[in-house]
Amino acid sequence: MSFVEYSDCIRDGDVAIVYLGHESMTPVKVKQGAQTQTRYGVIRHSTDLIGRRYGSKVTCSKGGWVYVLHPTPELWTVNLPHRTQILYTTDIATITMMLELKPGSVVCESGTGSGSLSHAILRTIAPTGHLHTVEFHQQRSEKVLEEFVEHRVDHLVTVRNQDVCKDGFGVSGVADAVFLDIPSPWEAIKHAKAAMKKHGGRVCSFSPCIEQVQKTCLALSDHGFEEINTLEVLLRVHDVRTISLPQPDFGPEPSAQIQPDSTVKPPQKHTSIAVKTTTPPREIPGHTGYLTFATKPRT
Amino acid sequence: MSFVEYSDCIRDGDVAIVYLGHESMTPVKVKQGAQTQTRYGVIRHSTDLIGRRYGSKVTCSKGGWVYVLHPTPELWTVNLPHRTQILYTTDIATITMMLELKPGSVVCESGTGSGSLSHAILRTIAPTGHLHTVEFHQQRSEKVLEEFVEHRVDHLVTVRNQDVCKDGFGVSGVADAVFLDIPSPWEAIKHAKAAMKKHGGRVCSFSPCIEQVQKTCLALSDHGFEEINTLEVLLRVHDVRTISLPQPDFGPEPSAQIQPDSTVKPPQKHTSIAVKTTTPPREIPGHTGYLTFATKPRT
Amino acid sequence: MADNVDDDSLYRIKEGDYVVMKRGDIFKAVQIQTKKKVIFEKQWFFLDNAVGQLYSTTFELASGGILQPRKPKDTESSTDTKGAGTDNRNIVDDGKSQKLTRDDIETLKEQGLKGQEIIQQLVDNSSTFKDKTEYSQEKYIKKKKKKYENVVTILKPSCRILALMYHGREPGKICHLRYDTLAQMLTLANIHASSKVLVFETCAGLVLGSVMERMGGYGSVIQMFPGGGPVRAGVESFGFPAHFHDMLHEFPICHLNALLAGTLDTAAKDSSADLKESDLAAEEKPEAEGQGGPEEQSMETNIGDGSHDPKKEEEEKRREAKAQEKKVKQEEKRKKLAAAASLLEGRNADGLVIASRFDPCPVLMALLKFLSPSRPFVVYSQYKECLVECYTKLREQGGTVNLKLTDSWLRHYQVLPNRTHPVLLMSGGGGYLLSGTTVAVELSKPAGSRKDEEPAPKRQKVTETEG
Amino acid sequence: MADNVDDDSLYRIKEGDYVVMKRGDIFKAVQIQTKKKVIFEKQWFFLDNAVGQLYSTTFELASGGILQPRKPKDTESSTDTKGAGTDNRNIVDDGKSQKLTRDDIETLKEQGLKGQEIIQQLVDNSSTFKDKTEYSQEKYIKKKKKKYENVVTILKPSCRILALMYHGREPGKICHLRYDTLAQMLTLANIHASSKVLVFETCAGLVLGSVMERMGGYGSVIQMFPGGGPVRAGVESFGFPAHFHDMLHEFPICHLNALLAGTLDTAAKDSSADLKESDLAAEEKPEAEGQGGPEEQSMETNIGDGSHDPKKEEEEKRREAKAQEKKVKQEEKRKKLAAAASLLEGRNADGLVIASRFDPCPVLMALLKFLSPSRPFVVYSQYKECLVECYTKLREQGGTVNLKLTDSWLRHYQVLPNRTHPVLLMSGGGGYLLSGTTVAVELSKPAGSRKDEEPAPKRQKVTETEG
Repeated sequence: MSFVEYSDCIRDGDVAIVYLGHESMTPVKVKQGAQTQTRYGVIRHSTDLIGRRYGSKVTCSKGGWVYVLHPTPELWTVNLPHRTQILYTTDIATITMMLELKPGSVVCESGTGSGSLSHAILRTIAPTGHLHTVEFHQQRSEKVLEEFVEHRVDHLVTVRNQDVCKDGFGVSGVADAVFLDIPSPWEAIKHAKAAMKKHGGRVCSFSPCIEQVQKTCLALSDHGFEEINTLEVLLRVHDVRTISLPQPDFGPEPSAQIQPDSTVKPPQKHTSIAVKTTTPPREIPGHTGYLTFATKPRT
Repeated sequence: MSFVEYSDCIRDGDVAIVYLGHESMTPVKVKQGAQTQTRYGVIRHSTDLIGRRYGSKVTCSKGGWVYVLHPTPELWTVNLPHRTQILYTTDIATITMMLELKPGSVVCESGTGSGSLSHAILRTIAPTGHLHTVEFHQQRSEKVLEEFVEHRVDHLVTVRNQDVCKDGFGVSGVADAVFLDIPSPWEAIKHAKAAMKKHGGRVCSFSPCIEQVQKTCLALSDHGFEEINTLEVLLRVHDVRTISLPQPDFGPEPSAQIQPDSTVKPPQKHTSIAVKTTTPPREIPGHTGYLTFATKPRT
Repeated sequence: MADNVDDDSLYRIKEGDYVVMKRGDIFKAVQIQTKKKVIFEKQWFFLDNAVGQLYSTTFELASGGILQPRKPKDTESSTDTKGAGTDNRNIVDDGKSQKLTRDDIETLKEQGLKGQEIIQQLVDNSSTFKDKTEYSQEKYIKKKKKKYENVVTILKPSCRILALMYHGREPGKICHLRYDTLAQMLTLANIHASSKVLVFETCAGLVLGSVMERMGGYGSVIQMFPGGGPVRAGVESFGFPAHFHDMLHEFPICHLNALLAGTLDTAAKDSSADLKESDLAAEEKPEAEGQGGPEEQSMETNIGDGSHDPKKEEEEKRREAKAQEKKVKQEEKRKKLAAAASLLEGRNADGLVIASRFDPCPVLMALLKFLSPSRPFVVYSQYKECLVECYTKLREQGGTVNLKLTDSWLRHYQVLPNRTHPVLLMSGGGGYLLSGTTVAVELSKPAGSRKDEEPAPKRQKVTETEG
Repeated sequence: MADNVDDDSLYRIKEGDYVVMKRGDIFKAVQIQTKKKVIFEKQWFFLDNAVGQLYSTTFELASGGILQPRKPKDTESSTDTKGAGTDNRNIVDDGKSQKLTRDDIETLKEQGLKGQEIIQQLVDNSSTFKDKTEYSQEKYIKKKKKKYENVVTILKPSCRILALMYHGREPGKICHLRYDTLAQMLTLANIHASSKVLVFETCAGLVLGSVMERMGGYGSVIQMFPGGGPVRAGVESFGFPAHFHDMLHEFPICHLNALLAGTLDTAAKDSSADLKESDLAAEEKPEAEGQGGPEEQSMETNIGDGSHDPKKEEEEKRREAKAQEKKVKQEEKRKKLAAAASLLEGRNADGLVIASRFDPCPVLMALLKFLSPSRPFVVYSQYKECLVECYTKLREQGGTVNLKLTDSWLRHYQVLPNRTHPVLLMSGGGGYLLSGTTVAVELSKPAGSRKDEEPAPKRQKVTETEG
């Protein structure tokens, strides 16, 4: 198992995702001899996990069963321990495409936060790219590095614990893309530019507030960035349902001779028809943040 | 005919809406002896319109036919001569409810513009309410008054040609609701407050840009308005269509004994199935403006 | 600004008034009754002290459930949160790991989220909650919530407030009709004074009340109702003046086929009593899936179980009295039915509004027949598929133009210096609308009225030729 | 910042390169061929002068269709529009009745609107157009448009640029798949290097190319294709290095049933030639509704009409040569087919991506069988109803978890001092996605593999009992 390459079977030291049911999962560090409590009972790693194929159904001690899934950055995003606000898959997907990430890309990121985006970046730039990620908060930067090791992606990433607005990314002229998710992105634009390849590249800034966007766009423009474009992308989930639609009762149908031209078919009393439809969740995310993209031209 | 009361039949002097086909209509001033050219030929008012029932099918000189509709504020909104940017029905509906308009309401509005909202307000506050509408631009204020007369709603409205930011609405302590659609709404908040009833009421400001909204919210707060709430409402149209979905050809089906458990039904070659669905228009309005509502407390 | 007594008298809360209580953006409708305990947001109190006060007054809750008008200057100020840091994701202190800002929370309240839901939001958005290291922010918020918990504002009801209230508290009762969708309906149907409007709804009376508010007591509204009787709890909450109810008529849809066929007999002749008895009996049935139904039934069962012989006579008397009462009621109903039927028989209504849990297609097809040509109609459904069917039927049938199937997208904003952004949660959907305008039905078409039926043989011949 | 020749050589435009031309936000893919006229936005020119220049260079069009690199300082500045009035609705001068601001127009361009469409927008948004009093703004805009019309930028292709290009120019060719939806697909399917991915698409190769870009030449992609042959115009436009094509395999879905039944014979033995001939002949058929189909047919007809006796011999020779050629091609095809079949037979693919104009349900059900357990799949459809059916089938059948039916809402913003607002037009919809993860199929279930078939009589008995 690694976050950048699939394995067929679960091995000692892997991180596996235990699927407990609809929208209920939990990550598990697989360890010979260890066991994990779930609502369906205990999972014994040595017998229930190690050597089994990813995707297998595992029966727990209480007789209930779970599926054990291979980790992916997307499963990690919905299961990781939150140490900060995190980026979710809808924004991550848009960022990945709009930054033109691919195997071999060199990327700078700040802040690292809980590593939600970092894992997705690493997946995309492996096996030949590199991620330079900067996190102001020492504890957090140590924790995320630990995770990178556990997830077997540490060879693809350098974690730096510094203030990106003051000290930049610690590299210059190497990045194809820069991503900013910090309170004052406009203060880091000059460092983003310095970190990027002479030939140019792409930059993205994520900000929840429009005032941050306004300042960032001005700074991007002042630093000669081009194709500045701000967008917002929201996910809409459609829950598939079959609903039962009661039919109205208009009373006894008059004989057909009176209204031969009626298009209304005789409604049967107290009947209902089934209709397959989708319904939205009652409440959905109305905002995550604005994504501002720009191109650094050749300098 | 009047914009605030239905009539059954078309009379001389009415304004009627000629429905030519899907999303194609045109307003016509009905006049004894006059005639109107359409793509289907001439409509002779004396014989084809006057005395006919609203909603009738009228055959034009070239043999084509049209429907003649009773005017409503909503039909007017999509058919009026644009002298300015106008408000559309989705925003108008939200404004009407959120300002708590009803028969008897006294409303102040600025600017009048092309009168799209004004007609909807008049419809709702008739027969006992009054609209005080202020338009900076003289020509426009004269034109809209002409229309109010033609539409038989002039007894419900006073048009003032002045600068609302400097001179206010020309009334004080009478309004239940105030609506602002001007470039600098924050400059008119004090006048809005002065125009409103002592007991209080509702105010709404429509602005396309967020900076206008920010300044307006600050001004509303500074003038003691409460329940300040900014929202955006967008209409989504769903075009009903039946689409033809080609079925894939997986080649000759192996005998049933080999895969009796397959859930895939044998696809018939080169066939397709019909599915009833809706599609969105390729492009839709992505923004009209932000609507900011607030309550004036008792003063 | 001296107090003007005449002016204010219009705005004073009176006993018996229907009012709406408000805290943050939680609303609850209630009637003012002295010495009656009300419960709002898990606190109980008496509204006695509200009587005589002005509408929109904010009260503080004192011990013993007593309301005390708050000093006008005591309104909450939001200046303390102005211009604070933009977000705290990269701040060193782990304690500030709550991603919801105070402003966000205030905005959640503005949206009508309940305190408990806000706490849930806080938990969901806390980066430390999972790690169980820190609850101080939450405690702070709970304190903040307390601040809201001891005040209540008494408002005069309105379509806006009641639509917000139902959507926030009991969306299931109004078929998840969102307030902005209701706003579209009232406008698309051109609801205004002095018109004749048909309403078919199972939205607790909210839609009917909103239509009545927009008509201001002028004109007539005919409520077409399914099942045992019209549901109007929502209409009461509007607190309309008595004369508003004069414009309200009702017609049970179980008589619709009879009305359309011309066989509905509403005259009060004894000779036809049998027929009408059965007709009216149909109305007595409780609504198929109504709230009242099951409760009523279980009560009857209890009475049955506990009956003794000595009480039989008394019971018989009661039954007779009941029967008499029933007769009077039925006579009233008969008159009402006759009045509504005569309003419908002209088939000249000015507008039609449908918003129900029933399949809208048969309802729309039946009720459209009662509209004049060139009049608007609007149908609400929680499900798009239902309206696609209506659309298709209408296109097949003719008689309507300007058909439009829509929904609306609604988002609220937090507007604060340096922290302006859309509210983090929005409604998933507000339901769908189909709107259109009636036009005259072609006389030569088979879909025309009874008068101009073509001779049957001729029509058959045409069919044969085409086949 | 001195020029580094080594560095730059990677970024120089070479003859034969696939590039994308850009003006405003209009894109067009083209191959660099010297002395070949290209047409872009109704202007023709030669790309000869682009050879040797760096990618992302902007050229000016000189007379005779000659490109001249623009001076780097000459980039368009938007400072002249900064901080202008917020809107001009209430300005006295009627001439300023255009509701679209210049910034709006620039933003429209940013969105990829064509000049003509922008003019249309201007007309639609002009308050005076209907009254025919004023065209000066429009003229101004036309001038502004001219400014864009004499420059062209040459870009290196990428998934982002090609997705924007197709969505803006030819959405019909890519089933109206919006770029952000494509982005979701690549992420939801966990596309990355060193995996084995199945792709079924009729999006001109855009989806296939995007998958290949994300795999960087590592791993394998098997294109499952319908009809006569895989459509890959879009893949070419990516301009991948040659070794990328080594990872690309193809398998015609008309052999899918045979492959699943284990009856597909891909060995090159003469004895089974008949069978394979017919198998391969199936591939030769033009795609049912493909663009090429009708044209080909009409050409054949023409030849038939115009044939003369003296030319018959020549024709026969040609036919023989063609037959020989065909044989060689078929042998190649057979080898390809064998290679793809052996990749599929392991039923251990790592990902599945479907985006086509075909009914997705049978395609999904068939192709899911080739995935390992615990692997992601994603299906795109322009129509939600198709994916509802897929969802229902999958829930019935089992073998998948985390099913999610979604679409996304995308809006661009104009960010300018004092005139920040969402762009006035947005895409109506970007299509729908169904995504999920495979899991191991229960061995005891009837939906399992062939091994555990229950005896037929027993099963029939159960059916009878139920009936």
